[in-house]
Amino acid sequence: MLNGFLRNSKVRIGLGVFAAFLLLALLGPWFVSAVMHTTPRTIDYDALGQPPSAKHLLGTTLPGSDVLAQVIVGARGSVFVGITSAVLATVIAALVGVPSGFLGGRLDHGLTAFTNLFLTLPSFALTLIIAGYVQGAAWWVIALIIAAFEWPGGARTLRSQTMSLRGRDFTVAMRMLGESKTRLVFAEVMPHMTGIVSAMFLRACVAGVFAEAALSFLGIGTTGSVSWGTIISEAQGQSAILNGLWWWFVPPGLCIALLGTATALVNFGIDEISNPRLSAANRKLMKRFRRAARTAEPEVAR
Amino acid sequence: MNEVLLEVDGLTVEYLSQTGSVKACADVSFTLHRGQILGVAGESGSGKSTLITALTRLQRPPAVTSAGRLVYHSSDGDKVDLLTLSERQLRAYRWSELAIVLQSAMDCLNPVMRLGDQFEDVLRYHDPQLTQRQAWERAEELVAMVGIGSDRLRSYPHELSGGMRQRSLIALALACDPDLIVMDEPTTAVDVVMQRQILAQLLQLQDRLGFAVVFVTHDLSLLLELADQIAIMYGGRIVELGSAREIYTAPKHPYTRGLRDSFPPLHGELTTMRGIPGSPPDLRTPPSGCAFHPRCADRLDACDQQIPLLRPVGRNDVACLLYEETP
Amino acid sequence: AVGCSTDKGTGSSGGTAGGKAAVDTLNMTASAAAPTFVKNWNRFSPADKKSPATNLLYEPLIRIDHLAGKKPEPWLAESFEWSPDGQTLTFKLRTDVKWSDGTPFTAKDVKFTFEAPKSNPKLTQNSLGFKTITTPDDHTVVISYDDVAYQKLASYGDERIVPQHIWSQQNLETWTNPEPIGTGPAKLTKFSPQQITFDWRDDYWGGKSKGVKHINIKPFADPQVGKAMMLNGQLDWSTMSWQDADKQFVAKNPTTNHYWTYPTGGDEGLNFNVAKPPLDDVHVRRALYGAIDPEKLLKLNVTGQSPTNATGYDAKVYGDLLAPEYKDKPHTQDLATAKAELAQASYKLDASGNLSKGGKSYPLTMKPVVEYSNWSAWGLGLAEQWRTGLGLNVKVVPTPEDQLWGQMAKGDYHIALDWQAGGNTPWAGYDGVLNSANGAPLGQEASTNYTRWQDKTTDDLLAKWRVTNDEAKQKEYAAALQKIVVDNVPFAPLFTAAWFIEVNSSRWTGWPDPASAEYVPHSLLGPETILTIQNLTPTK
Amino acid sequence: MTAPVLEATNLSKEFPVHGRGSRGTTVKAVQNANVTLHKGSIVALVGESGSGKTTVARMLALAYPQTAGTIRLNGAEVSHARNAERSYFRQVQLIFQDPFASLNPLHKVRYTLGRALRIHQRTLRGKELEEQTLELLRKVNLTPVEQFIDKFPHELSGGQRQRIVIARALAVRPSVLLGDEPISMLDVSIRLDILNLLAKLRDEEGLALLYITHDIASARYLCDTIQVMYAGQMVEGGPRDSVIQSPKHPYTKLLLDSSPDPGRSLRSGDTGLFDVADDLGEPPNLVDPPSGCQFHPRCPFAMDECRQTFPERTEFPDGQWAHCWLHQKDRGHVLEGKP
Amino acid sequence: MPGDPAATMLRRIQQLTGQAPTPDQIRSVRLFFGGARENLPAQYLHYLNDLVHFRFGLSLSEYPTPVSDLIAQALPWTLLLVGTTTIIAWIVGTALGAYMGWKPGSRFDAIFAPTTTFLHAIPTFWLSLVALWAFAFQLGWFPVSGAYDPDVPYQINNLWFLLSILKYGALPALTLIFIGFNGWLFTMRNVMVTTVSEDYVLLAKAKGLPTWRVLFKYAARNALLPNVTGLALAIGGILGGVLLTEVVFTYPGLGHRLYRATVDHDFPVMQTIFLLITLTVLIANLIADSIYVLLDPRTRDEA
Ligand SMILES: Nc1ncnc2c1ncn2[C@@H]1O[C@H](COP(=O)(O)OP(=O)(O)OP(=O)(O)O)[C@@H](O)[C@H]1O
Ligand SMILES: Nc1ncnc2c1ncn2[C@@H]1O[C@H](COP(=O)(O)OP(=O)(O)OP(=O)(O)O)[C@@H](O)[C@H]1O
Ligand SMILES: [Mg+2]
Ligand SMILES: [Mg+2]
Repeated sequence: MLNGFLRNSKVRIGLGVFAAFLLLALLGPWFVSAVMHTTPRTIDYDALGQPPSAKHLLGTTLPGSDVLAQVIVGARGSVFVGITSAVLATVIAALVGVPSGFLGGRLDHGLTAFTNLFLTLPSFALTLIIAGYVQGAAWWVIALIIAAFEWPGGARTLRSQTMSLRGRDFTVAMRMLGESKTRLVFAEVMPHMTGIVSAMFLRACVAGVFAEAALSFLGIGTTGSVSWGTIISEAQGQSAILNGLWWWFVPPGLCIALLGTATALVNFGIDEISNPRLSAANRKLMKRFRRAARTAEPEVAR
Repeated sequence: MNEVLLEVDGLTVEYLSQTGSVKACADVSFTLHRGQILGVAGESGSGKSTLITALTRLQRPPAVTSAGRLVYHSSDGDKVDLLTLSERQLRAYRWSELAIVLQSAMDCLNPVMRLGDQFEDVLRYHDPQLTQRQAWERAEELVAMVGIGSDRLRSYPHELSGGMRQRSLIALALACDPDLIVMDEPTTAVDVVMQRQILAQLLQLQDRLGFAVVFVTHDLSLLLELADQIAIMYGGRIVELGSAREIYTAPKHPYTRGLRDSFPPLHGELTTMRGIPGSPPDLRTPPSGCAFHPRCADRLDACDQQIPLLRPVGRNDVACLLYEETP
Repeated sequence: AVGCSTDKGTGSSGGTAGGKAAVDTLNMTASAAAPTFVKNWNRFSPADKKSPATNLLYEPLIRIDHLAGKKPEPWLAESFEWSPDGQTLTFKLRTDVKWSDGTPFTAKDVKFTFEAPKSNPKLTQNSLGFKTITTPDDHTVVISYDDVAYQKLASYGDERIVPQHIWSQQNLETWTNPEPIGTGPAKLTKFSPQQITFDWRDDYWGGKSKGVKHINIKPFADPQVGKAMMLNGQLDWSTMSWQDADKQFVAKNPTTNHYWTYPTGGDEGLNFNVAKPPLDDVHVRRALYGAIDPEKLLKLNVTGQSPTNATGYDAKVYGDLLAPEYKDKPHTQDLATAKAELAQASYKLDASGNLSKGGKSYPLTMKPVVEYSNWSAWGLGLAEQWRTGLGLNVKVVPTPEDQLWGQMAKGDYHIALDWQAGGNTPWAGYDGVLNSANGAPLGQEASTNYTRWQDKTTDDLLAKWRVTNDEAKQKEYAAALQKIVVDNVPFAPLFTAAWFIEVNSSRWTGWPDPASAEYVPHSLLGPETILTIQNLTPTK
Repeated sequence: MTAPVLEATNLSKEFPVHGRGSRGTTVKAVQNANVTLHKGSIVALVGESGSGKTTVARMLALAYPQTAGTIRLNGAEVSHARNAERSYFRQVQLIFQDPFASLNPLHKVRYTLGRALRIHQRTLRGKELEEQTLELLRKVNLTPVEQFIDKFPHELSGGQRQRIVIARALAVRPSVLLGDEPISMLDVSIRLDILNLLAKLRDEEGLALLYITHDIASARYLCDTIQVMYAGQMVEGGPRDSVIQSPKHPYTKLLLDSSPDPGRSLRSGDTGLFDVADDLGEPPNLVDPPSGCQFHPRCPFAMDECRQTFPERTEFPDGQWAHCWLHQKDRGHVLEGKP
Repeated sequence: MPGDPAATMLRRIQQLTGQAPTPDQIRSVRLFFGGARENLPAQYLHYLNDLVHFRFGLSLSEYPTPVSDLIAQALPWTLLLVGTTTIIAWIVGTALGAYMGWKPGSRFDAIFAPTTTFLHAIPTFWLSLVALWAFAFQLGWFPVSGAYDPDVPYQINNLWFLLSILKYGALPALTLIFIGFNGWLFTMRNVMVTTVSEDYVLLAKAKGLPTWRVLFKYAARNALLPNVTGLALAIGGILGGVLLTEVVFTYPGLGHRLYRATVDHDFPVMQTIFLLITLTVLIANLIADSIYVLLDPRTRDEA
């Protein structure tokens, strides 16, 4: 299964890019200080708001900071918020969805109602409001807030998955052998959800990065630290757009888009594995198909 | 009766994949006469559905018909190789000459269209002169033929029972008075009692309207009662072709024999039966030579090298090396 | 695509003879950043400052001359006079003033306006602090105080008078005053959320305008948008701090594009929380201040401001009041002295760049307002100067403005960027930041003295200054206070606080420029705003 | 005759119907069904789709509680308490229809069988566990055993998987196996192998077996006793040969007549399967079933009584029995003539 | 305490005038906002009661403007902008998706699929910024802010006014459509791919029906279901949906209003908008359910 998973080129590319960003988040600050010998806040008075050059590969901000250094260090801010919120959201989703789906009954009713309540709440608006309320909070608070509105969709998916897995013959069969509930959940049901959970996790991760960027852009996210969102926000605040300092706000946005694309790819790959009809749409295969159909023609026409 | 309707010659269908291709139908040849019922029997994965979709040119990627001819003899004496026609040209043959009934009726009816509309749709397309009213009346006539009340035309597919759906599909196939109806396991989804009713009606209609049928099923015992001719498929090839009686009483191919003996009798003496050991081949990694040789009790040395060809043996056509050498 | 603002049948152009519309409309901004306007001209609501162009509708009794030491000048009041004991103030009102609905303006209106907040604590309170108001006749207002109240006079420049005959009918708590009637030259003619049009009143007491017939007030939520509107001529007049305006704006068309800064009197600088170690040590404060190079900081954010002297008072605005030793001496970096000061301090630098004493480390933070991008940039620049100059580590924590406000009030900060020495009189400028009465112990909310400077001498000097009308004495007290500030550095003035003004004079001329101005052409300064508009003439 | 191992009397099951405007209505899936399983014998349960066969099996497997009736294991009434269930499962095991779905694709054969063994023999470890696992595989004829123990389900063919499923059920050494259409998903040519395996288990292990199918021919091949269900009711039962040779219920007869029988046209006198095409309509809707005998709307011999009350059980020699008014009214002979 | 409307207000005053507020001013503003916030639970109950009776109270940051006025001013713009863009994006996305799903693996599909994946991953606010920079600031093709030309009469029956709405809305709308259609495209494509391999589509082809008829009446008609309910839900999300875009383009809609209320800690406005959004989402859910029932006969009479 894992093999098939990795054989899918979309998954491979997606995971590759994702891993690259993860690496950037981990090693970025070290790289900036050890290799680039600078910090994202170092001021180069000789290059204030300069376009990309050999000295500053992505140019500088108006107050003379190196954009590349900011983008690299910003990866940590963004990705960490993304991952933390995703971990939290996934854990909450699992804690709510799995018992709800597996145990059913009144517990299920309660948890489902709770989930639905969160699902109908307009999440970004509420995130904004709450984040606005605790303005200038630490990054993990932001992650927590984002997670608080990220989990319900996952909980619902996990619940329905668990419900279907609970009723699947192999689970029923193990139950009828006398297997305990815990073991049923962890050995029979959960392993089947790794795909879904990891897809969910990735999605939540990107949603977290998006939300963090959006909040930072509105000046409501974490303050003081550097993240892709704050870079864009600072650029916007210092009229980078009016003054055409595109190198300031374009790179962080591209990074977000790239990360988003990567996870989308992984998710598409997972979709394709679970629904092979989607992967019939393989371009190489289509080419071969057309060629085969063409070569068949003369024979057929005989 | 002996007029030829369809000649299938060397039909080969492959499923392409990134890792290679699967020959799900290899070198299939037979001749179908007007008004004849040809049964095709075979186990799961033997290529029956593939054959059906290839016959009707309905196969979807990654399936490709890579070789063969499909010569259709129109009632006016024209012969045409269906495989050389463009989609547009083919449309002239579809439904008015060549109709199809598929296995799962629920999936074959558009769930969001009323039954009557689905009749009207095809009727009015093939006969643009038809008014809506006339089309509706014709639809009522058609469903009445299979024992469904005309009020049912207003229903959506999900409001019909399985048997009704299956019968309305047969009625739908008759809409444009085709000369050939191909059927892919049309009754596997219904009960034996319903199956009996449906097939009885089919036989009556066939008697009356004279269309030919290619009937595909994995239930050989059913075919033995239904078909005039039976083709046995194994691993994508026809391994034996003959009349129903001959196949039942004197099967030549070891597989046919094994298959016949896989159905315990309903009457008569009960003996311990063995079925066929092993399991059907995976066509992605087909055995060399005769696809049946790994399971064959009468295997010869050459069986794993040589693909036997279909040739007349007695009254049947058989593809088996056992009969190659015999004079 | 813009510019062509007067066609399309708007009617505002009047005659369009000769194809080109005659210029009679001034486009300006006049409120806080907002994408749209609402009709809200209730000046007793706390949101008053957001009301678009109230200062063109309602006028105060006196005008403060912001260019000359904040001297009060007559406006709606013809004259004003203190009783010899400094406890009674008498205004003689102009007799030719009419509300825009034709009703004459009288002392009743003044009395109503000043007394209204007293009846309802929810209305915005004024800072007049009087005991009683009497109106001996329709054009005299007598205001009496319990105490000597010279310093209160300037506050009358902020209190705009409203018509008693209309406002007394309304519930001032919930009324939005959608159809404002004022004494000012402006009369509301058109309202849409994205533009408000006022017409210059024909019967305005101050007389006709030289050319402006209509005033369009335009909103913008984002400074970038405002700048773009200035650049393409959609706006004639605006008030934004424009980073690098010389390059980004003026240079684009030097003949028409102007960017001016006018000093407000005070400064932008650092509040040191003197109640919190290690800033309780004056040497630390001096070292920190001495290590700062304001010129260099300004490079990070070219706003047109300039470094100011160590007193916080602007030399131009408070010319005479400023002691000669500080005049024309903008603060400059003096690393040697700064280092020497640090060496004298009771706190020592440890290896990690923090100050420590008795084995305890006192890491410093500095908080700029996160919303003001220039302050954030300066914050980072400051940290760098301290690091490179003194080897001192100061962590920069940009903080949302409302939080920083609360933190400063409670004393939960070390160093913060803020305004100091501002206010409508020089006395008020110092009183606010230095008077211990305006402060509070750590953890309690101080009203304006966030540095928590507590000094008997300072308090005494402020008290004496407050009750004297004698200019020589005032100068003396001011000088003494300046010395206290410079020596003790409770706050560190960096730049002159300024009004930022940009003008696109392609359609209108007659703008006062800093060299020759008699009033500040800022759109929120009431009488000065009116004067500015009144004297504009269309460009030929 | 020995005492029955598993005995269910008057089992009924009603499922609540969900959906709009259907509050309180139920599907009467099974009504008053009796099943008796003896050691070393196989009972076949035949009937068309939806007749309630699976429901009976699942009630017997305690997958859900019966609405009415009792289940006795070795004479003791069975409760649904958690511990009681556990010991019940040690005796009674269910084999599912779909061998593809009833094995967890993520677990190797070793795990699946190992778990099954260890659930009831908690101390089983290492070599012994391995030995017992291999023994199980041997029992279901999956040889060479070493080759199969480390395979994933997807590496096995359908027949092999079904053997693993059976092996897993055998792991707890049950006395009763409930097979719910255990061969219907398998390829035609390998079905007999599984049937033969079940027969072997009956003979060698002395298992009691319930074999559920809709294919009456395979039922005849395997079982000792046949019971026929229609729309939730048991309509006929008895020794295999009597039921097939002389069905006593019109539905049984219809089922037999409808089943394909290649020999039929060869036997003189027998009518071909498709000679008659009378429309018999559809099985009833179980939410709102017909009154009386559920078969009456489709029965050519329906009488007034049939429409009112469900007939009592009529016993015949050899232990054959049926619920049909024809016998109650002594009109059983009409079944002999052509319907 | 974080999130203090009084502090925000005071800071605004200071920023605006460049002068520190006087102690008296501070006291009055504090008193005002403090007064409005004493005894929170009771206040809140009172407030909820008002909400139930559609009395939304007065805005704090625009005091004493009624919240309902502010919302009435903002709501039409959001409805207009997001409503039209959602529908256009839906139509474009669904149509393209249907076409791609009809022939998966075609050249069109192969080029579009990765492109849309990327587009879909772009944060809208960032693309809005880039669009603003390129098309409004650099090229000057579009206005940089606002919803209409303030120099034309503010009358709905004025052609110039309507045209200016088009001109001012174009850039935000195009951005929203450009990002928005991708989501629809993907669901439509994937559902379509699945639907196309359904037997009833195969049968429709076998019936000899022309391609377009099979595509529309059989394949697309069925594949549309998720997208239609999705549309209903999206329309429910309209009010809260494009806050960031509105902020970037300073488009005076509800999202912008909510943003400003958040920044100003204008609780009555925040709560009312939030209530409004929640209500529309709930209503949209109901509508989506009924649409589904309408479109899919299978769900009509489950009973
Ligand atoms: N889309 C596909 N891609 C690749 N291989 C396929 C595809 N569809 C069918 N095959 C292969 O083609 C072979 C024949 O399949 P086909 O569906 O024709 O069998 P069948 O005889 O109809 O079986 P069944 O009785 O299960 O319907 C199978 O071995 C299968 O693996
Ligand atoms: N969980 C359930 N909820 C509601 N109705 C059910 C449930 N399970 C079964 N039924 C209904 O009970 C009736 C009997 O179903 P059951 O599955 O027992 O039939 P069966 O004889 O096994 O049919 P098949 O041959 O198709 O497997 C059917 O009408 C079915 O719809
Ligand atoms: Mg098939
Ligand atoms: Mg069943």
